[in-house]
Amino acid sequence: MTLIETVENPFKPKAARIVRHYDLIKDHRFFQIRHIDMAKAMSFSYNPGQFIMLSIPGVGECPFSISSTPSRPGILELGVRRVGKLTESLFQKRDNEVVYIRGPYGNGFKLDKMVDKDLIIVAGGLGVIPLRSILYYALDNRDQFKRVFFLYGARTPNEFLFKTEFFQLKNRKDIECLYTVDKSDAEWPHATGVVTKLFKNLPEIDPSETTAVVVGPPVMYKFVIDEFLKLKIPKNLIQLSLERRMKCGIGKCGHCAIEHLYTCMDGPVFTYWDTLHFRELI
Amino acid sequence: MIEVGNNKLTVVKPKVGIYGFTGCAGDQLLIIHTEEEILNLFNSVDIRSFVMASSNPTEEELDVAFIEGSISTEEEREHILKIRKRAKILVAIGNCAVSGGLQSMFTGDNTFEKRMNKVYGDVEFLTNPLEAKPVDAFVVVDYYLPGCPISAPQAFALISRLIHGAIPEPYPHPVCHECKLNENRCLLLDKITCIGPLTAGGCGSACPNHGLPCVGCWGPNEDGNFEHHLELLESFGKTREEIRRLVRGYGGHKILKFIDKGGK
Amino acid sequence: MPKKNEIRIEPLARVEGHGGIKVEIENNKVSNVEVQVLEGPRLFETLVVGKTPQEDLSIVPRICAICNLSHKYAALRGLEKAVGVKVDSGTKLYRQLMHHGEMIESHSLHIYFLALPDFLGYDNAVAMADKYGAVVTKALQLKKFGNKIMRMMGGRMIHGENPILGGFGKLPTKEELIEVKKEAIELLPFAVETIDLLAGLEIPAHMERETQFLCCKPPHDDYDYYGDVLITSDGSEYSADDYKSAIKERVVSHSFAKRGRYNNKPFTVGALARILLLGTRLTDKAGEARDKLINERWHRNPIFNNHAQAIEQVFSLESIPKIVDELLAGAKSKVAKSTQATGSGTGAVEAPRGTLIHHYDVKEGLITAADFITPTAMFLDDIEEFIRTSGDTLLSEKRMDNIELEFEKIARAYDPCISCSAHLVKVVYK
Amino acid sequence: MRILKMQSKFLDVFLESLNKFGNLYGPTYKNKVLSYDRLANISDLVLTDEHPMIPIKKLFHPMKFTMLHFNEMGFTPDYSTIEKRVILGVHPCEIHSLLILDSVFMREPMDPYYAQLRQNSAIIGFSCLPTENSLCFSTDTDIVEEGFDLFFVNLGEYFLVWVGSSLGHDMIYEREEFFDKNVTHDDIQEYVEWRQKKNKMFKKSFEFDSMPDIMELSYESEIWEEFAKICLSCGQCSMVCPTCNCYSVTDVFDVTNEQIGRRDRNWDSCMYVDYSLVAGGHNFRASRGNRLKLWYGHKLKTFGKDYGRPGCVGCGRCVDSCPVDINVLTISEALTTKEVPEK
Ligand SMILES: Cc1cc2nc3c(=O)[nH]c(=O)nc-3n(C[C@H](O)[C@H](O)[C@H](O)COP(=O)(O)OP(=O)(O)OC[C@H]3O[C@@H](n4cnc5c(N)ncnc54)[C@H](O)[C@@H]3O)c2cc1C
Ligand code: SF4
Ligand code: SF4
Ligand code: SF4
Repeated sequence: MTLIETVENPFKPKAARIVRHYDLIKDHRFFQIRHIDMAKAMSFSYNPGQFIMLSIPGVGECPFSISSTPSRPGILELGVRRVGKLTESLFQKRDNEVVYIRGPYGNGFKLDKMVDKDLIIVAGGLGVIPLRSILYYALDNRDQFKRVFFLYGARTPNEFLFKTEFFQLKNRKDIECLYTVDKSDAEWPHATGVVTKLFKNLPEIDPSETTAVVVGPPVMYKFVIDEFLKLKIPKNLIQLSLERRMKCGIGKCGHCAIEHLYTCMDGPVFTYWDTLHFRELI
Repeated sequence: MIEVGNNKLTVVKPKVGIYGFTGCAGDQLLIIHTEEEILNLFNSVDIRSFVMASSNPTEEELDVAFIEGSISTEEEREHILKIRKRAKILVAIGNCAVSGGLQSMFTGDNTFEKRMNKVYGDVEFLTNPLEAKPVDAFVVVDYYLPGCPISAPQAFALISRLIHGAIPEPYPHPVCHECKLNENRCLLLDKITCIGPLTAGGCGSACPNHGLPCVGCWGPNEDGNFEHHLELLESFGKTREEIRRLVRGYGGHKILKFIDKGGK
Repeated sequence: MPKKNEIRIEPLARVEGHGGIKVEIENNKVSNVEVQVLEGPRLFETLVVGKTPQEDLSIVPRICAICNLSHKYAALRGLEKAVGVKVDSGTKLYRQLMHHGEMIESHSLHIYFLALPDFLGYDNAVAMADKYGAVVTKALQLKKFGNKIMRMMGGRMIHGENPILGGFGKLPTKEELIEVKKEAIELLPFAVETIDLLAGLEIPAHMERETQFLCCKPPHDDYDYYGDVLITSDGSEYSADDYKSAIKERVVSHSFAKRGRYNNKPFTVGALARILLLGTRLTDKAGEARDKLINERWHRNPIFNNHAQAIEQVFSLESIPKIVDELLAGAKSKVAKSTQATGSGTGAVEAPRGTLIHHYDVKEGLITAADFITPTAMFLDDIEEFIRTSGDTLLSEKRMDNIELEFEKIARAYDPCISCSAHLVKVVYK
Repeated sequence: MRILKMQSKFLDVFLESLNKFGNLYGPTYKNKVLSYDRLANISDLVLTDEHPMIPIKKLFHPMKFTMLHFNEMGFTPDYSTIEKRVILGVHPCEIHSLLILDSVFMREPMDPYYAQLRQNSAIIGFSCLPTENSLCFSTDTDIVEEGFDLFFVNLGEYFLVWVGSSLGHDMIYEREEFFDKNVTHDDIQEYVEWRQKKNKMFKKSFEFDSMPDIMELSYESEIWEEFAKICLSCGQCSMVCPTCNCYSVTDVFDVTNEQIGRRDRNWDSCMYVDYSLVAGGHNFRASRGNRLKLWYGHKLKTFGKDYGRPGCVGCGRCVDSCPVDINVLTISEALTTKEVPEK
């Protein structure tokens, strides 16, 4: 066959090295990875809220949110929960071993709608992984945002991700961090209760000058969005990120379809207004 | 298990045992028969025990034990418990190991003693016969490779994953999937009692490829619509009893729960 | 002399199924031999009761994977008699073709992969590949060819459902048939070379003793693998329907395999029996192969079963082109319908390991009784006798070093199929 | 667009001559089922009004193929499925289905396998007359204006031949002597009559245009449950529907100790239980009812928003194939009348 490979094959993943990894909590691991091709590493640009497809040859390929911020280029950070085939193999990898990635994919948070406004970030459980990206993005570009609030709830202190990092953030003056766990223990220094309870600690909000993002387990969305609505934040300024099964990441394989939309291309970030039209939303 | 050296990534050969219990030995034979892969297999794993193909087994710690056949005697029960203790991963291969096989089709009918007597009369055996049961009736099974016999592509996809320390991929689709990919006309349209939709896929739709209805040898497709499929076949003029008989053939007692509950 | 009371060989390697051998020795003589079948009982004869003939046909091949098509063939012959199906000449030819495929597959597996490692001193055939690479490669090719025919006619490599009552679900294409013929012709020289390879082997004599033989007599004057008459080495003939007059069965406690006897004595079936009883009918290369290998020790020495199988490989490879030619000349094969719902029938064929009998009673479309006698069930008693003789000889000659291996070789020569034997007839013996 | 005329007697010779533009493919009988396949001889081509059971998508979005190979150095694409082809005997609805698949696979980032297969294949369309379950009149896909290189309309004695691309033009140019540039008024008249006759031959029809709204309004309808009860989840509907494009991806290691293997793509269906299953066991479409809603959403409603029209091209294959009569006809009828049609 004499066919010229003119097109770049978007399914072909590129090699990346695991630079560092450590356990966040049991079965949840943090990975720093970097493209082996340095040019690629430095030119890889993305938006908070986007994801990559990560391959382990022979095992498969899965989507993972980028947890680092584009404002700190070169290294990509992921937070991974061990749940199945690929994640199990990923947990067997050591520093310096190679994985393969392609992306970034998805739309990411709509930054243009967020600048010059107050930003409320609400994370539940694993949802903090993608939100960590927008969190640091906002902190690195602090002048682009007005007030920044970060609300994060986990089930127990032992399931609270990025504990050291986030506890240190509390000392910063340019961000208000509110943490809670559903069930606390003696050492837990912060609030106890579901994440919606933290809303009462927020100062006065001007809804026309505020945007909100929320990521968490499906059950959480309804309650958190109710709180945003109580604050009168416009529905199209509330952003959330959805998860669906994916095999390609680029709108071909069909698995992530929600009615006529593909989570991987039209999402994973949707505004609450978008989702109101879905009949299928859990 | 991965070793990096000379820039070549190779995995350490896993220690493997292949054991035959009560069955037709078809699954082991299928492995032996797969000429393209059998030499690769012998090269890439450390076969400690494969009595059907090789003498002088060493029975010690194993990374993977493949178990063929149902457990049908007291001695086999003891043997499987011992293998489980020394195997990190245990895989049930073939319908007999996965579902009990044809020999378990009467499970639940309490006819075993009678049938045993009918065939052998009153004889004391060296080891006590048991009514055939699948391997997971006695020990924890990590992975299943259904089929009567197993299919080579499925078997080697699973084995090669285990060699590389990866988790095998399940295939939870009915026979109809491959049947359509093989471009067969659906037999149900001609009112032929095919049980492909109730049967786990993986065989490559061996029967419908020959214009013959699926006999169900991969065991139940857990997502099957048992309730309606039975009704559909009844509308072709079969009695419910006939259909149950057909469906039970390879599912052993495992399938009963699907038929009776109308699915998972 | 080392005082050995008991020799145990368990598991018995390189046989199909789970078995073992126990030999007890008292006063330097073998006092008891047990070929143990440790595989559990599967009770096939009870499984098929209440089933339709077509259901039976997908159940019985599962008795044994190696001879799955022989079981199907025997069942077809029995059931078709019972429910009045008359198959046409094309179907008969296709069935013969299918059966040749199984013979080639089974014999080549046994000769090169299970038995030859013994003669050449290896644990398995893959270990043999270093030194005997060419033989192993060709042998794989031969086996693959057998598998290919089995897949083509059966529908898949093992337990194919394509052969059905009255005919086949799907017939091979003309191209496939031509391909098969071509390959048979190409492989024949290797099968002939194997004859020379075997001719050069030293065959031990320590187990030699006279025994009896039995096989099916073809309905024509040529060599073949089926027939409605059983013939024996004492010159008697029995109608297959009357198999019970010839073969008497008993149950022993050390085995879930029943034991067959003829004239109240053990007997041997299989390639060795066939060549001894029908070998003079062989012509061409197969005839030459027979003349080259056969000698008067064959009557007393089961190891020559390997040699007999090698002759049959040649015969099958020579027969396939002839069958293909007949089929291409236009032999018709349409699925024949049954003409009665009630009846009885016995089907006898020669499985690779020997005579295989399926008997059925069918009433109103459902099977009411079934009786299967497999080759392994027939020859297990004879294996025990040969091991006994061998043990006595070796003990008296003080050749105890490799005694287990010698016993194993005897068992392996028969290519016993333990799964086949682990279930049996409905007759009750007390 | 140019329209030419060709006498029927030249057809075989002309089609055979197209093999200089690529390997010839077209409908042919395989194991008694009509199937798109490589044609060894032009005499194997079967030009009929029936559609092959598996639609033309299989030639562009193969059922099963290796996308990438991998070893310790990384992944390399496998383009071995790609070849120059001329596909003969393609019916209008099939051409429409390709235009729909284009909007999935050719949108950025382009699927290089599909795109290259598309770029290397010529489409030689053929007119057909409605068969028992043809619905293309309802879906407005009974004629095509684009998406082919040549299109032959069979008027008995002769064919009218539409030239749809410059490649099509080159093909004609090769055997100019077969083609008559003078299409007369009578010929046009005959064509018009042929279309009128054809339009009257449709035995079945459904309200395609109003389906998006009906679907929207019927989301909560209990009708779906009625269908869910009988659906066998066999997935045949997805395999035979020319606009179903879902696939899954599987990695397979070679049987060695090295890091060598391949990444395969296989057709999948939203009717199967694992389609929307995510790690940890949550299944977004555990119920058959929800799976059916997604399927019929794509055929009768939601393609509308993104791709200009719903996915159904009226080929009637779901009507031919579903063993329990779930298809665009029965679904649309049930949603309109609120009753599941009797068999
Ligand atoms: C946009 C997006 C962002 C994500 N971000 C993260 C993250 O930051 N951290 C994290 O731990 N997990 C994340 N996930 C979930 C993660 O993709 C799954 O946990 C992962 O695919 C499980 O793969 P597995 O092979 O280990 O599990 P298995 O259960 O063995 O999965 C089998 C296959 O199903 C598919 N699959 C299963 N679950 C999911 C899922 N939830 N989403 C998509 N495909 C799935 C994959 O193709 C996978 O290979 C994200 C998912 C999406 C869609
Ligand atoms: S013939 Fe059987 S296996 Fe094939 S599609 Fe129909 S029901 Fe399914
Ligand atoms: S709708 Fe019909 S064809 Fe589709 S999965 Fe259900 S039963 Fe099968
Ligand atoms: S929905 Fe049915 S009629 Fe429409 S294109 Fe698909 S198979 Fe054809």
